[in-house]
This record gives sequence, C-alpha cells and structure tokens, in this order.
Amino acid sequence: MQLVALISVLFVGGLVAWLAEGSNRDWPKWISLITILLSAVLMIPLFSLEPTSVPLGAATSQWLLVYEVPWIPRFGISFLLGLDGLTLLMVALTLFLGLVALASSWNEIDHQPGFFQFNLMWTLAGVTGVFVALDLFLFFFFWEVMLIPMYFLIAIWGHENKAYASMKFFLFTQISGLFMLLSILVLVFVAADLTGNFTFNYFDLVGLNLDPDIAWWLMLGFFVAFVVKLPGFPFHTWLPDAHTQAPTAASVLLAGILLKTGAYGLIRFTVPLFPEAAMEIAHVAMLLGAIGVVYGAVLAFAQDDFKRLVAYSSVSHMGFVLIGIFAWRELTLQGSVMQMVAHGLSTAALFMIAGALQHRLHTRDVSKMGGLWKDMPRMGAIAMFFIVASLGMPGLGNFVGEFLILMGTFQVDVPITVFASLGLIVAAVYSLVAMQRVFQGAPTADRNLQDFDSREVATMVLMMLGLVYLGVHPQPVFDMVEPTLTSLYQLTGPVHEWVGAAR
Amino acid sequence: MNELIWLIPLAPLISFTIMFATQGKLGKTPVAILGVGSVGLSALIVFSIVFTWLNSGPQAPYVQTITSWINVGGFNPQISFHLDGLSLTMMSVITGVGFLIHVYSSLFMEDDEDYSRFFSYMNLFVCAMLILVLADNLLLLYLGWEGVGLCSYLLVGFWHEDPNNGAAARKAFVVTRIGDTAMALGLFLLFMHLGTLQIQPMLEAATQTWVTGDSIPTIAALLLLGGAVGKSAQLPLQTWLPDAMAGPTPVSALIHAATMVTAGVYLIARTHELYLLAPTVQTAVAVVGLATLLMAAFTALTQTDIKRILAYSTISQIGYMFLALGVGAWASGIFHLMTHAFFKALLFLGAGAVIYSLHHEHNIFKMGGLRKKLPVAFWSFLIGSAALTALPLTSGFYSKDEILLAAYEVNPLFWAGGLLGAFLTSVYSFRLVFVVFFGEAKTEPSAPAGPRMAVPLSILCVFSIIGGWFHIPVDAVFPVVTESHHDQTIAIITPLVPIIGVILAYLMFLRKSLDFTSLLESSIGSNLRKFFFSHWAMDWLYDKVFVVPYKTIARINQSDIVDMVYEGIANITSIFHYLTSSTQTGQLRWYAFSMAAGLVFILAIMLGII
Amino acid sequence: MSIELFPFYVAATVSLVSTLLAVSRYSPTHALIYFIISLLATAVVFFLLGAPFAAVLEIMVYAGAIVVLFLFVVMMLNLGSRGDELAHQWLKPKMWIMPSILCLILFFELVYVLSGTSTPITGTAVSPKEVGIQLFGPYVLAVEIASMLLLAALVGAYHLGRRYLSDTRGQS
Amino acid sequence: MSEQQLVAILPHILLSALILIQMMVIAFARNLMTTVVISVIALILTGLAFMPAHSLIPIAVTPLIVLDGYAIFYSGLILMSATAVTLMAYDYFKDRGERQDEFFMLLLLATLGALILVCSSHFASLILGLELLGVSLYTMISYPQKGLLTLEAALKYLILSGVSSTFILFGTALIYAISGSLGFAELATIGSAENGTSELFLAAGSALIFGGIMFKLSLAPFHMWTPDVYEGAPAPVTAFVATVSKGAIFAITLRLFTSSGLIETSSILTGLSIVAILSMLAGNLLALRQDNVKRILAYSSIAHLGYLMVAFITAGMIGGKALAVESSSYFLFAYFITTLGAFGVVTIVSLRDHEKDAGDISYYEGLFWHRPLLAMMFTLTLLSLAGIPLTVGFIGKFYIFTAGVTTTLWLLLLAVIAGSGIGLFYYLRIIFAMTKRTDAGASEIEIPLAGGWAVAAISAAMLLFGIYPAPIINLINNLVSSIA
Amino acid sequence: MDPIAVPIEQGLALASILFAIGLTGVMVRRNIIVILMSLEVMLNACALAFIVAGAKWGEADGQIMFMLILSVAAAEVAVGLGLLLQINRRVGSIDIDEISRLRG
Repeated sequence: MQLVALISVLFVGGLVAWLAEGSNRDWPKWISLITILLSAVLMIPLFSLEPTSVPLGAATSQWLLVYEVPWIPRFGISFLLGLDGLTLLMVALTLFLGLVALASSWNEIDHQPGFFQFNLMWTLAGVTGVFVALDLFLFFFFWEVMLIPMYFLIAIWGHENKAYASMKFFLFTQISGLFMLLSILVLVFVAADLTGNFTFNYFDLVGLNLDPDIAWWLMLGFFVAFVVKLPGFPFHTWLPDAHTQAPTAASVLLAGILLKTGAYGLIRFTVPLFPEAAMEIAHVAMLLGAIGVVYGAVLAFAQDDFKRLVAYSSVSHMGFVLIGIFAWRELTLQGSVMQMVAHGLSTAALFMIAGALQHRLHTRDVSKMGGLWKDMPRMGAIAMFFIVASLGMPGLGNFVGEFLILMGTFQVDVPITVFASLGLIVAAVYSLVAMQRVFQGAPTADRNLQDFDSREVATMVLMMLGLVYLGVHPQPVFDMVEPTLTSLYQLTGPVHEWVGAAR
Repeated sequence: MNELIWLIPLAPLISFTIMFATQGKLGKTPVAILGVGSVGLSALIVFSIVFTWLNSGPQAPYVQTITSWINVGGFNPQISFHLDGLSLTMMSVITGVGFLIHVYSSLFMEDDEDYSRFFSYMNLFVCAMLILVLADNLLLLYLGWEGVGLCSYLLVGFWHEDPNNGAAARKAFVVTRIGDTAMALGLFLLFMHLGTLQIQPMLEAATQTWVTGDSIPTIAALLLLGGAVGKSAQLPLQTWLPDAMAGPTPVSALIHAATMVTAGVYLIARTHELYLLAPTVQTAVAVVGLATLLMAAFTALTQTDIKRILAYSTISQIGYMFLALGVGAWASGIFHLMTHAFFKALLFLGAGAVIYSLHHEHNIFKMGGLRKKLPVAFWSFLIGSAALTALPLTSGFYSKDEILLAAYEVNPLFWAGGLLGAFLTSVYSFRLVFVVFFGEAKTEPSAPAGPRMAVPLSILCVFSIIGGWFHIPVDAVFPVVTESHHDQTIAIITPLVPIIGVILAYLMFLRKSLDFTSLLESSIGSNLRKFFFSHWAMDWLYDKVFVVPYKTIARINQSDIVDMVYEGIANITSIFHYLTSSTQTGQLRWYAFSMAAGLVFILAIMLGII
Repeated sequence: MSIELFPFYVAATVSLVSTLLAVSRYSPTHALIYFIISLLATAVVFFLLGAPFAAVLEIMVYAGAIVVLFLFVVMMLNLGSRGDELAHQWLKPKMWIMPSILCLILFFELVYVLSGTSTPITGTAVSPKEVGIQLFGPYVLAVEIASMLLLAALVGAYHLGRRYLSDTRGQS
Repeated sequence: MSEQQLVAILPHILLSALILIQMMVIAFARNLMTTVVISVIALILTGLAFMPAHSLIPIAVTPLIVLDGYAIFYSGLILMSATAVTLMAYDYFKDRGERQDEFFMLLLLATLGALILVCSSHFASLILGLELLGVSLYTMISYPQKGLLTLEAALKYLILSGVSSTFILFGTALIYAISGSLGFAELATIGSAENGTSELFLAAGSALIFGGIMFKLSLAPFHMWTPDVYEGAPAPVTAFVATVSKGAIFAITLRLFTSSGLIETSSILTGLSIVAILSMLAGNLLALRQDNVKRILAYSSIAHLGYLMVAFITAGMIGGKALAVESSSYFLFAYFITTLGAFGVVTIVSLRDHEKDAGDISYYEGLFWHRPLLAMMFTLTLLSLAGIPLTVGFIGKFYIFTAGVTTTLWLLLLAVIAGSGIGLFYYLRIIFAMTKRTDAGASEIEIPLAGGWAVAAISAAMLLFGIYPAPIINLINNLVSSIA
Repeated sequence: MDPIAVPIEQGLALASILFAIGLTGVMVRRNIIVILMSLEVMLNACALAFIVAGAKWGEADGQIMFMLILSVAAAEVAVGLGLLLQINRRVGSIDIDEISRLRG
C-alpha cells in the first residue's frame, strides 16, 4: 500500500500543480516541492522494513514489500508492485534527482509552469512505477507512461530543434517498446502453455523451462527495448539530440533516471527471465558496451555543443553498465548499480551546469565560451569537481562503479576489458578538453555573469557530497542491493557458475 | 606515535576542504597559516615517528585500518595504512621537502590572486601523495596515484588563462593516465589470480603461487611498470614532464621533481617481489631507466629554458632510480630518490628565486652574472648542481655511486651507460651554473627573495650536502644485498667522470677556451642539436601517430555516423510517403481503376491463381 | 450449340453490343438510348430464363422510370454540345487501353470460375404469384427496409434538389 | 411473425416509427432544437428497446434478421456513436442557417441501416442495410453544400460506393448460384460438401464480396476515397463514416465470414493478410507528412482497419475464433470512442470557420495554451490512436497483439509494429503543433455545450477504460461470444 | 412458357461481361451522367446474375433480389442525379475532373 501511496502522491501532486497554476504562477513549483518531499517522507519507513522471502522461480528472493490486487483478470493481469533493495535504491535516486530537477528549473520556466510541473511529477511517477512494477503488463504500462510527460517536457520547453529531438526520443523508445510488448505477450502465452496458467506475474514467469529458440527471440525483444533506453551502441543516437534540446530539468531526469530504467530492466527482466539466451548474447552485449564506451567518448571529444558533449559522455558511461550487467558477476553487477547511481548524480550535475550556462550565455556552443572561471569561480570549481568525477577519479562514486565493472569483467573477458579500459583514457581527454574550452583559458569578453546562487550551490553540494560518500563509503549501497543480486544469481545459477570463480 | 598516522594525510585534506569550501573568501594570511601549517603538522608527526624509529631501531610494519571501504564478492579493500621503513622514508621526503616548499610558496605566490586555490591544490596533493605511500592495498594506492595525477593537472594548469598551460596540464594528465590504465589492468590481473589487492598478502601469495619467470607475474609486472613509467616520466611516456614546467615553480619542485614523479619508483620498490618473479621485466626496468637517462641527458644539454633543463635532468635522474631498481639495488634507488628530492627541490626553488627576481625570465642566455646579485640563489644552484653532478661529498655522490656500482655487478654496459649519463649530467648542470651566474649580466634582477624563500633554500642546501649520510630504514623491506667487493678501478673511475665533465663545462662555457661552434654549425651538428633539442622528436612523433589521427577521426565523425543509418531509414520512409501520396490524385477514374485492380488482385489471390 | 438457345444468344448479343455502345458514346443522350436497348434485351433474357415478372419490371421500372429520369436530367441541364466536344477531344482510344485490359482480366477470372461448371438451368418458370408470396413471406422485412431506403433517397433528393440553398440566402 | 420476434425487432420498429414522427414534425413545425431532441430521444429509446429482447437472444426473425448478443453489443456501440454524432452535429449545424433538420432524420435513417446490418443474417438484409446506410450518407456528406468540397466528396463516395455495392451484389449472386441459398449459416454446410467447382465459386464470391467490403472499410488498395471524403465531409459526418459505417460493416463482415466458415479457406486468409499489411503500411505512410488533420485521421483509420484485420484473420486460424471476436470487438470499441473524440475536437475547432472545416494543422497551433482542456482531450485521443497506455487505444492494440501472438501471425505483427512506429510520427506532429507558442488560430475557439460535454465524456471513457478495461472485457465476453 | 435450358455459366458469363463493360465505363468516362449510367449497367449485370442463379434453382429469391436491386438502383440514381444537379448549378459543368479538388 505504501508503494501505491508513493506513486499516487506523485500523480496527484502533478495534477494539483497543474490546476494551481490558475491561481498563482508560483504555486506549482512549491506544490511540486511539497509533493516530492511528501513522497520522500513516505519513503523513509521503507528503509527500515524487514525483508521477507518470496519464491522466485527456483530460488527465493528478499522482498521488503509486495502488493497485489487484480486488475484485468481476463488476462491474469494484476496490479503487482514489489520493493526490494535494488528498487528502493532506484526509487530513492529518482526522488532525489526529482528534487534536483526541480531545483534546476526553479527560476527557468516562465511558460506554463503548472503544466511543466505536471509533466515533471508524472515522469517521476512513471519512473517510480517502472521500478516497482512486477507484473509485466504493468511494467510495460509504466514504461510507456513515463515517455509521454518526458516528450512534453522536451517538445514544449525544449530548445531550437525540439520537434526533431522529442520525436526521435519518442520513436526510438516506443518502437523498441513494442518489441518488448510482443516479447512479453509471447512469453505469457508460452508460459500459459507450459503451466496452464495465464499470468503476467513476474514471479510466475521467472525460471521457466523455455524452448531455447523461442527464449532467444523473446530475450531479444526485451534486450532491444532496454538497450535503446540505456542507451547502448548503436541505438544511442536519440540521446544526444534529446539531451541537447531538452530543458535542464528534463535533461537531468533523462540522464539521471530514465536511462537507468533500461539498465534496471536488463538486470531485473532480461537476464533472469532468459538466462541461457542472455548468455548467448552476453559477449555481443559486452562488446556493444565496450564499443559504446569508446565511441561515446570519442564523439564527446568532437562535440561543440556542451550538452551534446555530456550526452555522449553518458553513452560512454552507460556502456560500462552494459558491460557490467552482461558480465553477470557479483562484482560487475554491484559495479553497474554503483555506476548507475553515480552517473545519475554526476551527469545530472553536469547538465545542470550546462543549463545554467545556457541560461546565462544563451548558447551551448563551447567555442563561444572560455575563461568562465574568471567570471564564475564557484561554478568553475564545481564543474571541475563533476568533470573529475565523470572521468573516474578514485574517491568518487563513478570510479567505484567503473573499477568494479572492469575488474569483474576482466575475469570474464580480457580483450573486452582492455578495450573498455581505453575509455578511461579518452574520458580524460574529452572531460579535460571540455573543462578547458568552457571554463579555462582567457575570458573572451567582459560578460558580467552571475555566479551560482545559493540555491544552485546547495543542490550541487548535495550531489558532491553524495558522490564523495559513494566514493569513500559505498558499502551501504552494496549491502542494500546485495540480497536482490544474490537471489538473481541463485536463479540463473545453472548458467553462471560465478560463485566458484568469484570467491 | 604510530597511532597518529591517520592524521598525516588528514591534516592537509582538512585544510584543502576548508579552502575549497570557502572558495577564496579567506584572507591570504589565514590561507598561508592553514596551508603551510597543515603540512607542517603532518611533517611534525612524521618526524616524531622517525625519531621514535631512530631511537628504538627498526620496527615491524605497523598497519592501521581506518574503515572498511568496499566489500563485494570477495573483493575487500580497506582504507588502511601500512607503515614501514619504505613508507616512512617516502613520507619524510614528502612532508619534509613539502613543508619547505610550502613555506617557500607562501612568499613566492603572494602576488597571485588565486592564493587560496593554490594552497588548496598543494594540500590536496600532499594528502594524495601521503595516501599513495601509506596505502595498504593497491586500490587505495591507486586512489592516491590518481589523486596526485589530478593535483598535478590542476597545478600545472594553475594559470589556466593561458591555453598553453591548460594544454600542458592535460598532456600531463592524459599521458600519465595511459600508464595508470595499464596499471589498473595489472591490478585486475593480480586480483583475478591472487584474489586480493592487499599488498603484503598479495605479494606473499604471489611468491607462493608462482615461480620465477611465470608468464602471469611477468605480465602483471609489465602492466605495473606501465603505470610507473607514466607517473615517473620514463620512456616511452616521458613527454609530459617538460611541458609540465608550465606550472608555478614550487609545483615543479614539489610534484615534478621531489615527490610525485618518483611514485613509479616507489611502486616498483613496493612490489619488488613481483619483479623478482619476473626477471625479464626487471631487466626491462633497468633498460628503460638507462635509455631514459641518456636520452634526457642529451636533451638537457641543448635546452635553453632553465626549468626545462631541470625537467630533463629530473627525467634523467629518475632513470637512474629505475636503473637501480632494475639491477636489484632497491635501497639505492630509494636512497637516490631521497637525495634527488633534496637537491632537485633545491635547484627548482633556486630557479624559482631567479625567475622571481628576473620577472619570469626563463631563458638562461638572457641571464648571466647573477652570482653577486642573487647570492642565495647562486649558492643554492652551486650546491644543488654539485649534488646533481654527484661530486664527492655531496649527497648525490653517495646515492649515484651506489647505483653505478650495483649496475656494474649486473652488467658493465649498464654501468658504462650510467657513467656516460653522469658525465653529461655534469656538463649540462655546470653549463647552467656558468651561464646563469657568471659572465656578464644581461638582465637586471629586482630585489632578491625574502627570508621565507631564503630559509627553505638554505635548509635544502644543507640537506643536499648531508643527505648522503642518512641511513634510510628500508633494510627490513628489501632483500639483503650481499656486499660485494668492487673492482678498485671502477670505484675510482666512477666519481672521476663527473669531475671531468665539470671541467669541460668550465672550459666551454666560462673560459670559452674550447670552441665547438664549427662543429655545432655543421649540418650534422645542427641537425643533431635540433634533434636533441626536440627531445629526440618524440613529441612530434606522438603528435603525428596519436593526437592528429584521433582528432581527425573525431572531427570526421562529429555528427555520428551511426545516426545516418536512422536518418536513412527516416528518409526512405519519407520517400515512400511521397510515392504513396502521389497515388492520391483526386481523380475519380483513378480511384475506380485502383478498385478494379484491387479486385482483380484479390480475386487472383483468393482463387489461388497467384 | 443447340438451336433452342438461339433466342438467348440473339438477346445476349444485342445487349452486349448496345451496352458497349452505351458506355462509349460521346453524347449522353445517345448513350442512354443504347442503354435502354440493352435493358430491353436483358428483359428478353429474363423472360427466356423464366422470370417473366422480372422482365416486366426491367422494362417498366428500369427502362421506363430510371433511365427516363436520366433523360429528364439531361434535358434539364440543357448541356448543349460543349460536353460532347470535350469528350471528343480527350476520350482517345488510348484512354481505353488500361481499363479495358483490367476488365478483360477480371472477365477472364470470372470465366475461369465459371468454366468449371456446366449445368443448364433446370427450374421451371417462377410466376409473379410465387414471387409475391415469397416477397411478403420471409422477405417482408426486406420490403420494409427497402421502403426506408427509398425514404432516405427521397429526403436526400429533396434536399439536394432545392435550388441555391445557401447562395440565395447569402445574396438576400 | 411471433410476438417474441416482434419484441426482438422492437428497436428497429421503434426507430422507424420515430423517424416517421420526426419527419412529420419537420414537415409541420420546423425547429432544429426539437428535431435534435427527437433524435436523441429516439436513439436512447432504441437503445432501451433492446432490454426486453435481452432475455430472448439469440432469436431469428424471419431468415433475414437474427438478434443475438453480438448484435446487441454492436447496436449499443452504434447508438452511442450516433448520439455523440448528433450532439456534435447540432453544434455544427445550428449556426449555419435554416433547413438543417433533415440532416438529423438522415442520421437516424443511416443509424437504422447500421442497426439492420449488424443483426442481419441474410444477404438481402445485408445489402439493404448497406444501401440504407450508404444512401443516407451520400446526402449527409453533401448536406451543408457550402463550397464544392462536400459535393465532390459526396459524388466520389456515391459512385465508388455504388461500384463497391455492385461487387458485393455480384459476389452474392455467384454464391447464390452455387449454393442456392442467401442465408449466411447455410453456406457453412455447402462449402464443405461440394466439389472443387463450388470452392472456386465460393472463393470468387467471397473475393467479390470482400472487395466491396474492403471499400467500405477503406482497406488498401480500396482506400483512396477515404481521405477525400473525410476531408470534404462535415466533421460530424466524417465521424459517422469513420465509426458507425465502418463498425457496422465490420461487424457484419465478421459475422458473415465466421458463421459461413468462408474465412477458414487458406487462400482467403492469404488475401486478407496481404490486404491487412498493405493497409497498415499504406495508411501510415500516407499520413506521414500530411498537413491536413482530417486527412491524417483518414489515413490513420486506414491503418487502424489494417490492425483490425489482424484480429479478423485470427478468426480463420485454429482456435482463434473466440479471441478474434473478443479482440476485434474491444478494438472497435476503443476505435469508436477514440475516433469520436478526435472528430469531436475537430468539430469544435471547425465551428470558428463556416466556410471550411478545421483541416489544416495550423488550426490547431497553440491550442494547448488557449484551450488546454480541449487540447488535452485531443492529445488523449491521439495517444489513444497511437496506442499509448493510459488510453483505451492501448488496450485495443494490446488485444491485437494478443490475438496475433496466440495464432502466431508474426509477419502481421511485424507490420503492426512498423505501422505503429510510423504512426507515432504523425500523431506526435499534431500534438507538437498544439504545443506551439502562438497567438494565432486557436484563441478564438468557443467550446459549445453539447459537443463539449460529448467530447469530455468520451475522453473520460477513453481514460477510464484505458486504465480499467475489465468492465468492457466482461461485457464483451458476455454478449459477443455468441457468434464464436 | 418454360424457360429455355440456358447453361448457367453462359448466363453468368453474359452478366460478367456486362459487369466488366460497366466497370470500364466508370473507369474511363468523365461525364458524370455517363458514369452514373455505367454504374447502372453494373447493377443491371448483377440483377442478371441473380436472375440466372434464381433460374438455376427455380426459386423466387433471384427475382426478389432483382427487385431489391431495382430499389437500390432507384435510390442511388435519385441521390446521384440530385448531386449532379447541384454540381451543375455551382460549376456549370458535369465533368468530374473539373470539380476534383480534394487530393493528396
């Protein structure tokens, strides 16, 4: 029930924020703030929940909460929500970045603030739903629901090329989503043939003895949908456009949490549902990840548009996640989760900086920047911090993620690890070049720019502290997701004899 | 006192945090107190530990675990410190020399508006360097390793308004990162086979698991060597260091002479068991060291920028350390590391004093006759150069002599090469001294530096001389080298060569009685000189082989070739749209025609004709 | 070919030729006249096939009412010869080629279907009375629906036939 | 005719009677409001008149008519749409001068035709229902007579629809020639018994009949009239064509092909599949860069009928009949309310300009900011057409997928995915146009009472049954399963 | 009088060719009157087909269908000619191409 409350608070809050616009243009953002804080409050008790065991295929898994009511009985569809450590972490990240997004757009939106907040809240609600849904139909439902408000955010408040970007974003995710829908349906029908039970329930669909050929195709459907979202090479091209054109808040949400839904789906669905099939393409997937790492970094280097640069760096960073998931070791999975969280924070911050720059300079073209440190030393220092974080400096969260992923992957596939490690070098190149082009160098003109104000600094400091915390004391995060990952290994055990190798 | 080692890196870290958080709002005095004081505090603790050790003799290694860091799937690195003779030696150098340089900088940087930023970076550097040497496991070491790299980047690019400085800083970071990545791969390999990155248990496990010459320790050692050559500016990754002189001079002294660049030496010394398992790689270390020291020495001969001469000299001297490590003279390598820290810091700070007084003039041929006007700088240079040249009774003599003799034991060629290097060293060092401080004055210096600069210089002068008498407490760390009786001839020739070099330099640059002008101006001579001046054209080579192609590829693919596939699909769809649209002519006859055609078609299909 | 079928072939030929002429004449009046001939010939066929009631209706309603309605409209419009000349200009033989080929294919497809069977009709003539009984028996609802159909047509024709419905209001 | 049979066709009798009454009222006291009220009452009463028949079903009334749950479900849909169209049409016509009353009478006549169609079990009633619907529509399309477009649309529709009717008639004649029967159910017994000749005849007859039906359903390659008629016709009439006309014809087609067993022939299935794929692709491709909203909706309906054909084809697969009926019924339900919603908005936007309907996309620019609710409703309908969750269209598409997956129609499903992908583009284009920041265009729109409420109710239904479809699914399973 | 024994396929063939001719007319002609007339030709062909089929079975259904077709034809023609009049009033032409504006 708490989960339902959590999601509905966001949905309702969005609606209220929209309606409140009629009374006062400032109300919506305050209502959003209250909404997020309220859901955060609702989340607090979740952290203290005691896990209970739920059968999951051949294994059991630890769930903090499971909530189920019938929804469409005709197809065995139910409103099934579940919370475990992994989802709890993801939801927490979602709400935190929601707050960040709100802060980043606090004074930026002067056009239809109510509808803006509505979309912001609904995106959050949709993403939260994606993370907690355990009925495959419901999952798909939320998967699509989160797209629409995001589309609006880009299409309405985006920049000069918003029509193209929002369309591209929507088409990519939606078409790949249809493949997933097809896979879900076939899976359900095949399962119904096997068990005689027509159901979309995750717990019932995991661990089935599927025909390998069918499983392969089904896995592909899920894989494509998630990899497009991730985004993995070569499905990444929607991302730079979407990010570039989106308003700051939307960029923050996109990079911070929407991309994570893809990784989450891979961990939660693709591999557990079709372990054998997933193993068959594991090497291809890892290769795609590694190519993404390097390719994204090289392209980031070439960009003149600051947001585009950060977007390609996301491609690069999420490539690590893809590698980590398909290496499917405890190390790499923990690393992937850590990378997801850390990338969420660091990239969100970089987008905020990009947004702040655009707000002040009315351009994203880095060739028109330079020497901004002189004008805005606070922003410069903070940017330096996040640039350093994103190039994988030890002591910060991103490093922990990347290092664990590479270290674990090394045990699986050395050439891919070596190739992906090149990403560490090229990441340094593009990050530092970007820093140089934007903040360093001689000031080109007397611009009289306003440095970060206290609201922005406060948001940034929060994220900086978060990254440092993840970097020097990541263990709580590992402990949180450990039961989930353990149960997934048990489930996929026959395929991955990881336990012996890793310990 | 050992219990306090957590405070040693923490003190500068706290200072850094305060300065970063206040973002330059503190006044210069508090910044100076905080920045210098924190390092001073660390130095204080270090030296009290040193005294305990000196008083009570060598002690067993002391391990202090601060907190657990990561515990995932059998990978369990902690934040813990390992104190033994080696780390203590390194810490002494870092905090001692570091403190002096901080004091020096408090005056040197006084006019800079980013005073606070400077000290915050410097403190962060000291912290990271201390973590590097104290680290109990390789992951923590890697943290410090990257941390110093970052600080090096930040400090080289400290005056970032000049894009050249930024480029130099980036080069420093990226080139070393190539090495770091190799090192990370080495870590992965070690963890995969040994299941831990805890240095001591890991090395123990290594010796138990493998026998000498196995392929995996060889590869691992090679990968770690990759890290070391990156950080320590050895072949083939040495090109960043001369450019790194773009940073403020105290930075060059601290990071690019005394401490960070020797991290590679430390790493190899720290993991020497591994190298013992991989004799091929150990030999490679020696070869790398030798090659680097010769190349850099030749280059230093031709340079005109005072800091660049010192930079190449640093590369060359680290080459000696590598040579030492390569021939198994671990302790000598570390010993040379320490003495080099003293005299090279002295030289850099002296150079800083010259530059400070000459309004940022770097070209030695625009200096001259400064002996009287800048006596402190002069004496610093003289003593520093003497130590660098390894003239007898200076600290450099003791350390370098040991290395050369040890090299002779392994392979006379190493010794011969090292000796040639020593000869060259003496020539370029005293070329510098004679050109800058003797002869006629070419630029009028402003007032010499104040006491905050003079005092550290004086202290370093003292250490540069007496440093050779210290006994570094590393006996417990390294395998005992059996004292061998050197060939008397060798023992005599070795210290003589530098003296010959000095005399030659005197004749050439001061008396000008030897004139090589004609030789230098012949085509071979000038080309060779150019070749040496450009550091054997390595920058040019790397630029052509790596940088330019990378940039070109990135530029070409700026708009993402993959996207064209999707654009293509979209365009094809659009073409189909226009094709189908053209059928909607609005003509009734055509519509009827399509219906009839459709009917014919459907009939044919349903009748099974097609 | 038995002699018995001779009247059928004659009627069929007439119907065919006149229909061909009907669709190909430039002048609508001529076309309609040919169409009437075609209808009359068809009525003969009906009669021969034993549907005398249908034959009569064909003549009375089809030829007598519907086609005459056409002729009325043609007269009302008073088109003159402009339309005919236009048709002369553009209705070149090549316009006929593609549609004719298509229709020929269609025809052959149908013939392909028909060629399989060869059953002469066996039934006896169905008298008007029988038709009436059926019509007001099982088909009574059809009659009712047909009446609504005609009502709809009536209302439609009434509405469409009104003069300058909106233009006049616009002018006044 | 027995009493029970009379009760069974009470709705049709009642509607016919009310049409006549309405005609009288128009004749003697012409008043638009009165006419519309009578229309609405007639539609509601007709709906209520199905209640007494409910206990009797299924019941045959003469060979021509059969009343069963299937018929009742579709009758309900038709009446609902007709009511909505009536309300829209009232807003549309009320300010366009006098003599608009006959329109509503024709609307009722067309509705009657549709009602007859869905419960016919005989070719005679099929053809008559079709023609009653068609003939009423010709006039309805051309009713305003403002400008030439309506006339052109009506004429094109009349001639092509006439041609398609002849296809159906000729096909029927062929089938009659071989089977000697005009009832659907009797065909089932013939088809299996006879030799190869009869199979050919049946196939040819089916092909001809289906060709005619494809025209009415605007399936490719018989689709070309659709955009022209959609664009030319007044918006409420377009809504009627899109929903009632197509829905009723689809319902009878499904009944004809399933109860006669014709659909199980493999060559027919092949043909249907080709048609389905062609329709999905052609519809979506044609709409891709179209700038006229009414034409976009026309092309989109072509594509949607293509999707529907997937469910239809399912009926011919082994074990797919029940699911085919269920899924196509839900899909049609979704399609009905979505299309009504879309044309409701188009109608409302069209009220501004009496000269021509709001076709061009520029009419909708900035709608989001000037009439946010209306824009939101339109967005919902467009998302529903695109099959995005939260809307009923998603459940509809889900049903199509379900049907296709169950009977392993992979090729068709791929076409559905491709089509949906292309489809998103043009739906989003409209949405994007609505979000443009402009002061032109949309600001002058007044939302009328009747049509406004109708659209609001439709939108609410679209959301409700998109999120909680269970009631409709149950209803369909209770009523519609009768023919499967 | 008894019907003569016309083979059914010949009767249907006649209907088919009339049908085809009518269809050709619709496809070729521009004059709306002639198009409508061609439509009537097609309807007439259908009627003929029904009569032939009815004759085969000796039932009244064929003739009844003929009568229904008759009413359909009448209804279509009534509305069609009404439209034609209206169009002629507006445009002064009954050439279908001259009133075609809807396209794309």
